[in-house]
Formats: sequence, C-alpha cells, structure tokens
Amino acid sequence: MKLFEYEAKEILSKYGIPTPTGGLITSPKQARETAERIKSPVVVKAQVLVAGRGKAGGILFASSPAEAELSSSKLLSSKIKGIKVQSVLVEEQLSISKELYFSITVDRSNRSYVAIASSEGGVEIEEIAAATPEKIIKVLVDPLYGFRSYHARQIAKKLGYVGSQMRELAAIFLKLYRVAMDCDAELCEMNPIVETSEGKFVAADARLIIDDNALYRQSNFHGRLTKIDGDKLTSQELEAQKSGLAYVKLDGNIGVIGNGAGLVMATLDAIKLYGGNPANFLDVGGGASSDKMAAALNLVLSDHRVDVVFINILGGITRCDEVAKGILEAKNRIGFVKPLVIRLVGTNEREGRRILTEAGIPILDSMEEAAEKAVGIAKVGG
Amino acid sequence: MKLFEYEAKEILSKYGIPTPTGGLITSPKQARETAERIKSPVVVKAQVLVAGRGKAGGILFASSPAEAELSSSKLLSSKIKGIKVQSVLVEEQLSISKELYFSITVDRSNRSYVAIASSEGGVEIEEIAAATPEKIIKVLVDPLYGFRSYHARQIAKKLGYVGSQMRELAAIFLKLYRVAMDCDAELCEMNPIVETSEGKFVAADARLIIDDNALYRQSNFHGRLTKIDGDKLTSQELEAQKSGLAYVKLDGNIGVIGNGAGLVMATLDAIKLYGGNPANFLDVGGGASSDKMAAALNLVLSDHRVDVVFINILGGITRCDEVAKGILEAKNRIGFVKPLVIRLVGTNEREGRRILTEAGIPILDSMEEAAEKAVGIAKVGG
Amino acid sequence: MGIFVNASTKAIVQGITGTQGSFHTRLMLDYGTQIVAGVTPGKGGKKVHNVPVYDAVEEALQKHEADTSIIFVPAPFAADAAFEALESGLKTIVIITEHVPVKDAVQVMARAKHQGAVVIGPNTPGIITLGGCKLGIMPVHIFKRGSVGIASRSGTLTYEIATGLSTMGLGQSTCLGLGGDPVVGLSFVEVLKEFEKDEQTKAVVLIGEIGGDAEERAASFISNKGYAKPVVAFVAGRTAPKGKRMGHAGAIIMGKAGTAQSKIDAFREANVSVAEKPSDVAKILAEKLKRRKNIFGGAESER
Amino acid sequence: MGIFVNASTKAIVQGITGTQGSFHTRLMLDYGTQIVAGVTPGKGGKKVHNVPVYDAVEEALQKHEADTSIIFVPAPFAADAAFEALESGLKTIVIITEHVPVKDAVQVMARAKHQGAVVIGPNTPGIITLGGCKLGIMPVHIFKRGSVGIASRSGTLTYEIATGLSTMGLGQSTCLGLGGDPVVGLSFVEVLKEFEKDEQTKAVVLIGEIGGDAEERAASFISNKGYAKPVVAFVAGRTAPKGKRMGHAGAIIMGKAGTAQSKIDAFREANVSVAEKPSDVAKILAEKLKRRKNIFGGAESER
Repeated sequence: MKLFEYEAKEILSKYGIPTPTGGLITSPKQARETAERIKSPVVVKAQVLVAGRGKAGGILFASSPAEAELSSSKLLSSKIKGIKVQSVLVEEQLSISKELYFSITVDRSNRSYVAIASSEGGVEIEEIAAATPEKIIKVLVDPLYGFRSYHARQIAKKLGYVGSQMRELAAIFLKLYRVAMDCDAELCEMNPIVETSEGKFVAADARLIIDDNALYRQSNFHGRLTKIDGDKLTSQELEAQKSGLAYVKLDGNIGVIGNGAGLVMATLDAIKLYGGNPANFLDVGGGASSDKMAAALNLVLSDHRVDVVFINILGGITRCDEVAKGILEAKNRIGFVKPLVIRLVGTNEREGRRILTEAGIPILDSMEEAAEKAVGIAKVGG
Repeated sequence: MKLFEYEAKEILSKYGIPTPTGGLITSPKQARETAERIKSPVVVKAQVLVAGRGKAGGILFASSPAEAELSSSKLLSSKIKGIKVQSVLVEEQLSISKELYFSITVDRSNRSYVAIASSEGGVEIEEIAAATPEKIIKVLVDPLYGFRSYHARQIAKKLGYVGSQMRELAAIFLKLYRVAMDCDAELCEMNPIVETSEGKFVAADARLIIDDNALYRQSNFHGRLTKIDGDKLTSQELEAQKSGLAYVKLDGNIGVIGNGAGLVMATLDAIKLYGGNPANFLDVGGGASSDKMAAALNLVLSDHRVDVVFINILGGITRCDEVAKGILEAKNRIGFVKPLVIRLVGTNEREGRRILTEAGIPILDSMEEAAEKAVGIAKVGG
Repeated sequence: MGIFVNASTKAIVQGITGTQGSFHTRLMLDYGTQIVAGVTPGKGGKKVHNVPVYDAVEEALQKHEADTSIIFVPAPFAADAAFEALESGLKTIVIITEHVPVKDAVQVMARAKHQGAVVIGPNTPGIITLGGCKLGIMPVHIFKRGSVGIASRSGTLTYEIATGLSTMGLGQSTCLGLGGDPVVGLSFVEVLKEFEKDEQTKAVVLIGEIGGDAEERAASFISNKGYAKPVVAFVAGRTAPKGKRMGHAGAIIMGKAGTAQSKIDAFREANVSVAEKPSDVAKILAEKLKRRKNIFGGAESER
Repeated sequence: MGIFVNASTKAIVQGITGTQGSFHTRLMLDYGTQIVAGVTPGKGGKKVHNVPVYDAVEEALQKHEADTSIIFVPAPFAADAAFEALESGLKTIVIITEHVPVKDAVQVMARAKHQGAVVIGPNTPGIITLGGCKLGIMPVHIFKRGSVGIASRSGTLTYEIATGLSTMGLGQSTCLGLGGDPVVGLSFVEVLKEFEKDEQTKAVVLIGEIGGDAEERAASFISNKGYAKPVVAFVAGRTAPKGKRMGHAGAIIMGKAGTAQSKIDAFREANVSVAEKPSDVAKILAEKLKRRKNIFGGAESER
C-alpha cells in the first residue's frame, strides 16, 4: 500500500527525522493561510500516488501567500497523470545545497533488506542507476543483526560527509530504518534528502510503501487500503479488491480471466503474440468457487471496452465444474452480450465440459488455439 | 528500577494481558467507591516495593465496600517491613482454580533471557525451586531468534494445558515477553497468573524491574527513579543517588568508604572477620575526584550510628592525592567529630600521604591492619 | 532420484487440521508420500487421514523420524511455524502459505541459511519428485516420470508446460515452484546446481516471470560456468505494465528492472533457448534432446 | 605467553578521542601494547598520542593489521561498537564501558558466539599479559611478570590481591577482569580452560563475588574434570545483604541464590582453597607451590 507523501512525512517526523515546515490543504484559502504561517516562499505539491509527479506539473513554487493560493487552486482543479488532485501539501522552500538519495528496501536476490544511497538525489533511483551506477551505494542488512549506526555512518561518509555532518546524516538513516521495520515497509525512501545551505539535512520528499501482506499487523493502516487508493482506482479495480480477485487494467479490448498469475500473464502474452490487445489481467487464484468465477466474469463484462472475453482455466486445485457453474451463474444473472472463448482443462474437466456444452457454450483444449480465436473475434468485432 | 504492582499491571494491560478489574486509591473513601464500582468482594493490596508483602500483612480481603474502606484505612496508616504505605490497589477477588508462575528474566550463565514457569505459583520462585525443583520449567531465549509462539505453547503444555487453553496461556506468555523486551526488563513476572474457575487466565500479581542501565532509553521511566523509590530510601541513600555514589545501608556502626565494589565488599568482610559491624557499603568508583570523596565522607558522617569511618583506597585510576584533598575538604567543611582510619596506597601515594600527614591524619598500609584498628576503635567507642 | 525430496523423504505437515492442510495431506498420501505426522497447536491427539496430530514439531519428532516439513498454516503464523521446524532440525521446509510478510520471510531465510536448511516457498505449489514424493498442492495427473527437471515461479503455468512435456513423452524428474513472493528460499541458480548433480535429470526447464532478477542470475550462472544439461526457458509477462503487481507479490516491474525482455535477453545471451509460447517448451526440448541423442548416439535412459 | 593477548597482539582503540580512551591509550602504549589505530566516528584524520584515528573500524583495518579491539565508548553506543568490531572480523573484544544495558550485552555475546570471538567485559578493568600486552585500565606497577594467572570479577580487589602476590614474589602470567555486569563475555570456566592450556601459567587465582553462579560453575568444572594446576579462590561479599546491588550491576543476591557462602562451599567441595582475607591468597598459593616444588623437585621456571 502506497502512502501519500504527507502521510509518509508525518511518520518520519514522528521518528525525529527533519521534514520541511508545512501543512496539508484541500482548499486554496487554506493554502494561503499555510503560506502566511510559514513566512517564506513555499512549494505546493499535489498529493497523488504516481511517479514522475514533478515532470507532470504536480509541483509548483510560490513566492507569496497569494501565489500559493493560486498555485494550489490550479493543482486542486487538475489531474496528474489522469488522477484528480484532492489534497495539496504546502511547504517551506528549502535552500538546497545538495540533494541526496536514501532508501531502505527489499533485496530479493539476497533475501534481505538493503540500504541504498546516492549523492545524486532528486531523480528516480533507476535513472541514477542508469546514468551513474558508480554513485549508488548499497549496504545489505543482515536480518539477524540489523542496520546499525556504523552502517549508517559508512554510507554518510561515502556520500562525502565527515565529522558532525556525517553523524547527523547517519542518525537520520538509522531512524528511517526504524520507520521501515516498524511499518513493515517494502520501500521507505527519502528522495531527495536535502543538505540545506546551513548544512542541515531535511527529508524534502518521502515515499513509503507498506507490504500489503503485513497490513494485518499495521494497525494504523489496516483497512485503509481502499479508502486511500480510492481516488485512483477504477470501478473494476475496486470491485476486484472487494471480491479478492487480482485485477490489473490494461488498454486493449480482450477481457481475460484465468487461474494462476503466471498462466494469466502467459495468456496476455499469447494474445499479444497473435496480434490482439488484452483489456485486463484477472487471476481468480487457486480453487476458485463458482461465485468467485461469476464475480470475475461480471467484472470483466462491466468494462465497456471489452469486445470478447477469453477464459483460460487449467484446473489443478481449481475444479472445472465449479468454473462452468460460475460461468452459467453469470450468464443467468446478466446474460452475455459479448462473445466468450473458453479453454477449460484439468480437474473435473468432463463435468465442466458437460455443463457448458449443455448450455450451448463451446470449449477449446489448447490455450494458444483459444488465444488465436479470441484475437480473431476481437478484430472482427473491433 | 522496581515498578509498583499497579504500574506493572498497567503496562501488562496495555499489551493485552488480562489483569483484575480494580483501581489505585490513596484514601479509604476512594477504596469504598472502587469496591462499589467493582461490585464483588475485593482484595486490598499495599503498594510497597518489598518482597513478602502478603506475609507481612500488606494484603487484605474485603467482602463489602465498607470493609474495603476499613481495610485500606488500616493499610494506609501502616508500615510494611518498615515502609510507609502511600497507595493501595483495590481489585476484584478472582475465583481461583489454579495459581501459576511465569517470568522472563536474565540467565547470566547462558548470557540470554530465559522464560521460567511453574504450576506452583503464588509463592516466591526460590521457594518453588527449593521445594519442587522438578516443577520449574525453563526455556532459554536465543537472542537472535527471540521467544516465539511455539516456545510459549511448549511451556503452556508442560503446565498441563491443552487445546484452546494452551493457546490462550501461550499468547499471554508471548505478550509478557514483548513487555520485557520493550521495557528493558531485568525481571518481568506474573506470580501468580491465575486460572479462574471459568478457565480464563488473569495476571493476579505482577512485578517489573527495569534494567537501570537502560533507563536512558525508557522514556516512560527516565528520571523517575528517585521519585518512585522516594518513600523507602533513607536520606543517605537519596544523597548517594544524587552524588553518583554506590551506597547500601547496613546495620553496624563502622562507616566504610572504598574504591571498587569488590574491594569495598572485601573490606566489609574483613571488618566482620575482626568482630566489627559495618554501617554501610560505599563505593566511590574509579578515578574519584576530591569533590566526590568529600561528598562520600559527608554522607557517611551524617549517619548518626557511625562511630568510626574506615577509608580503604587502593589507587589505580583513583589518585591518592585527590582522595587526600577530598578528606581535607570534608574536614574543613564539617570538622571530624568521629575517628577516621585511613588506608591509602597506589597512584600518587606519596603526595597523598604528604597532604594527610601534614594535616595530622595518620595513614596505614595494610587493609587488614586498618580493618582491625577500625574494629578496635568502634568497640572502644561503642 | 530427483532433487530435495524423494521416496525416502519423511515429512510432517504443519497446519494439518486446516481445510487446505487436511485436503492436501490426503492427496499427498495418495501419491505415496511418507507423511509421518501432523502438527496443529491445540489439536494434539487427533488424527487426520490416519496421520497422528501433535501440538508441536518437537513432540512429533519424539515419536516419528522426519527430515522435512510442509507448512499450510495461515500467513500470520507461517514464519513461526518455519522457525519451529528449523529449530527442531528439519532440513527441508516447504511453505505453501501465501501472503507471508516480507519481513517474516527475510528472517526465516536468514535462519535457514545459518542452519544450512533448504526452504521452498513461501507461496509455492510445492515440489514433486515423480514416483517418489509429492510435497505440494499440484495435480499429479499432468506429470509423468522421466528426466526433465522443472523449476518455476508460477503454479498453473507450470502445469500448462508440464502437460505439454508429458504429452510429448518428456517425463519429469523433479518439478518445483520457487514461490511467487519477492523473498523466497530458493533461486533458479541453486536449483540448477542441484539438477546438474542429479543423475536422473537430463534436461532442465526454467519458468520465469517478471520481477526481480532470478532469471538474469540464472542466465549469468549458465553463461559463466557452462551447464552440462540442455536448458529451455519460458518467461511470462512480456505484456505486463510497469509498477503493477501481476497476481504474485513478486511479479512486479520496479522502474526499469525486472521486465520479461531483460530476462529473455539474458537467457538468449547465455545460449539458453527461450520459448515464445508455453507449448513451444516441449517442442524445443524434444528437438534438443533428439540432437543430443544423435550426437551421443545413446538412448534416453527413461521414457 | 599468557592467554588471549600477548606481545604480538595488535589492537585498535574504539572511543580513542574520549577522556578515558585517550588517557588509557597513552598508558597502554607506555606499557608496550601495540595500539595500531583508534576509532571515533566523526574524528577520522586526527591523531591521539601519535595513533591515527579513523571514523570506522573497517577503515582502520584497511590501513592496519589488527586482531583485537578495546572499547571505551559511552554505554548507549558500546554494543554497536562491539558489533562493528565483530563485523570487521576482530577476534578479541575488550569492553571497558560500564552501564551497558543487559539487552545489548546479550546480543553482543550471541553474535560473538556465532563468530567464535572472545568478549572480555563489559564493565571490566581489562586484561594484561605481563611483559606483553596491556588492554585495560589497571595500574601496571602492582604487577610482576611470573606464572600466576588471575581471573576476577572485581577491579580494585584484583589490584589488592595482585599486589600481595607480587610482594611475595609470585608474579603473574595474565590477569583479567571478567566484568562486573550480570551478562559478560567470559566465565571462570572458560578462563580456567585457557590457563590450563597456557604453558606460562603454573597456578590460578579466582576472585569472585556475590551474584550469579560463575563461581559454583567453576568449582563444579574443577571437581568434574580435575584441574592440573593449583587454584586459590577469594570471594567477596560474605556480609552483603540480600537483594541489594553492591556497586556492580552483577553483584546481587537474588532470593537465596548467589551468596558468598554458596560459592565458598562449592569451592571447598571441589578442593579449591578459599582465602579468608585478600592477603591470605598469596600465602596459600606460596604454600601450595612450595609443596608442589617439593613433590616434583623442580624449580619454578619464572621468578
């Protein structure tokens, strides 16, 4: 679960990490008041959960309270990468001497957390990695011993700091590690963490992504997933969340349903290979009941862009008869206005085939054959 | 630092460990009100930091609010093992089916924490160890992996519980471990933890001793040491705390000052060996300044029971000249009304001797000789 | 023989009394797997499909000899279950459980490494050594005993490809799922090493997907050290968008890292054949084995 | 040669720029100890008594060879300093720092055990191998080179007893303080084992005090395994009351455990002579060695 910048900064601040003076606002008037309170030029930042917000015009600068009111009014009535801005963070402009990067994240291949830093902050870490890989510092965290003060100092030193600046910066890194661990973070990032012209360090921007699997024990965030992401989720995505379906919206016109993440991805790939364009990724998971199957079908059919639905089921734990029943259920409820291509093999295949065949719905054996057929229909239909 | 029962229970309760319904009171009227609120027979417990409170009459039972008022009135005007009762905990009487013991403490020889449990709760663990050692269950905690649910269940099972009772009790044990770790506890004890007649578990009594060395990072307790122990500390003990001296009051008449815990203990032993009785243990620590030395001497001389003061200094980091200066300082400030026996050897011995000899204060070489002399003076004086 | 598990593997099932645990215990027993005991705290004394249930792993091991555990307990308790198995000295732990927090997985893997134990999963369909031992939830009818080793990051896709192999007469030695989470116990490299040592295994199929760099590392391992057996790879997710989790917690392209193309390129550079479609895997492998047979003039040892 | 440290020991000082660190670095150098570098975060580039200072142990070890560290940093940072030394591969760590929280000490000892490293302290005066290496804060004039090994839980009391030994001509091989805290790195048993192996050491003095059961364990070790060299013990705190910390965090009688009498009884049962007064230690030991010399007819190798 991604947190908004202002939420991440609240947490950092609670742990004693310096963040810019400022406030969250939802109206231009509040922006003016906040800027008046700050008594310095401000930066006005749209609170949206997308990368590259700055380039997309989501960050504006204002040298007076009046300008802050104007800028925030502009942002509050705009969309950033298609997402409506609902709140804005108004903060003091820092006098920046240097922008650094620091994050705690998961190192998959080393099966541990890793601290990543760079003296080239302010841009995406991948860009730093591409442009100046030698400027990326990585320190693996031993899960049994943790990230300790000397690790933090080692990084601060490699970033070019000595003496009390090294120690101050290291203390901030240690605090961020505590945030990451306490919040079960997948990524906890300060980018940039700024060295001000007075030589102090301030987390000018912050990102915090909580491990979804750990939300159950993060009482502060538990149950807020839908609410927080609400503004950016399509109705299908919301529906999928409620039904426990793994759904990702894509930009084509062939609706896809399958069981198993890898199989569904391979199904999308196959559609593409035959010249088609999938409208979504939808994994019903293992052992889906007829109800879940019906919900999935409903969901895909509710997407008006979809011209044809390709259902690809390879039954292992999932039983073909349950799938077949789910398809019929959905048919009875909403009727099918769009063509269906169904590939159904595996556990209880015979019974599943019988159910669908009796209902006049044909079934295919091969995934590739089915993909080709779906693409053909979509082209005709499209 | 020892916490009061009510403080320990507040913490346990915050971690979700069931504790009896009740409230802390400082007046008999409050006791009546609390008992009325509880609506059941209550137990009235003096909040004093001594072991064996129950046997010393610090725990009374009351079957009505009126009786609760009376009992607490009795306790609030009494002393338990010499300590004035300043507050009382009024709690529901539990219907006890079984009393268990559980604690997390430090296992010195294994250099780890250890969970200790027994089915014979309600008495001191040493008594259980002496009477029924086979009924003590110990599980060492690996510092790198922690105390985990299966350790807790293993203990609950060995205590004789199965099924959901085993799981419930284990969950309480796990919570107590979290309390112990989060609070830097030296000892975190539930004795007894009671199985009620309904088969539920409740921490009927709790003890929590915080590691003094970790108080600096226990923001809840930091700085409260003096206040909390205030009522039981003698004026000398309070003075020693303020001056950073390690002081323990004993029951004899020979005041003792030395540098180094082991040396001072050996000095006390030597005094006893020669038939004397030390009035206190006082370690000025390593490298004591003349100021600290003077404070130590002041402190011991302020004890009216003291007939003679034996100063035993073996200078290593501690410099004999500083010690000598401190003795003179104290002399100039208060004058000596009591005889002094001084043994002073080691670093800067010559200068130290010179200072004291010039002031007419004699010095001895041997600790045993000095001890014998101090005992002699005390006998003559006493 | 296959790798990690075989006919002499003796396993316990942690979480045996749950719906999943109980259901799959039956299926594993049906396959001939030696399930010697089950563990569910608080349910000790019961029996599940005639397998005795204990409150703790330690108790089970006092009564039964075992070397392996398969874990079906809910995610919040999975790490502790793995710790319990490791503390009791079990050497192979299969964690079927989905949704285990990363912080927990990291600790389990650290402890396993310290003790030299192997963890398969979490979020894996498990492992099957054909004709010997199934510790997992995979359907068995799609497999066939033979000499192709399969390591995969995806469940159903594995079944898809295994079905293709079986249909073409290319049976399997061991088939295992690494797990769909970001942090799992085994990498392709470690499995490749095991398959290389395994006499039964004559060829290897790797089934990858977007996210992480397990495929790139496997490619680099093959290209650096050389690999004695033919390898065919398939990578799912060529059409996956950036920054979206595709069903698996681990299937996500972060920034520019972890794309299918990067993985496919790496395999090709290492001279590993990459199949375009799942059904191509069997075709490519059959071709490779035929060529090899022609070169060495030998017959395949198993069919 | 002595135990744990000797003339070839190369040490770094962590916390070298502090008052204590700097002061004792000079005294250790004066004794001839090879202090090759110092570490104080943020003070890299300085020199203390001509010893170069670095920001980190790792940096120091890039420039200098060392195997040992002595730690003078304040208690809240002492555990991290020890972790840093251990992570850099140092094999002996002397922690002079007082007031280290038990929870920290427990973790340091666990890591040291994992890595096979030795920790002396915390809250110790350190260790001195006469004529070779001093890593600690003890005054040196009271010691004399010889063949008595001393292990102690108390600083000044050790000086008292060492003075007595030196005066009687009973010089020392190695003298070390276990540390006054409840959790310390070494026990009497481990030190006894080292002294037994050490050719230079002909006799051992153990200086105990109330609290814990290190003395009882030492007695039981001696009585079970036998011990090749004469041992004399002194135990401080016969008159200490229950439940009160006598200066050292570790010197406390909990309930009925950890009394001086229990320790004295244990030693006597193991046939270890226990001195009544500090000055008796030298007398008893001289007697023992004289008897031994009479029996074996040999002369003491060092005097």
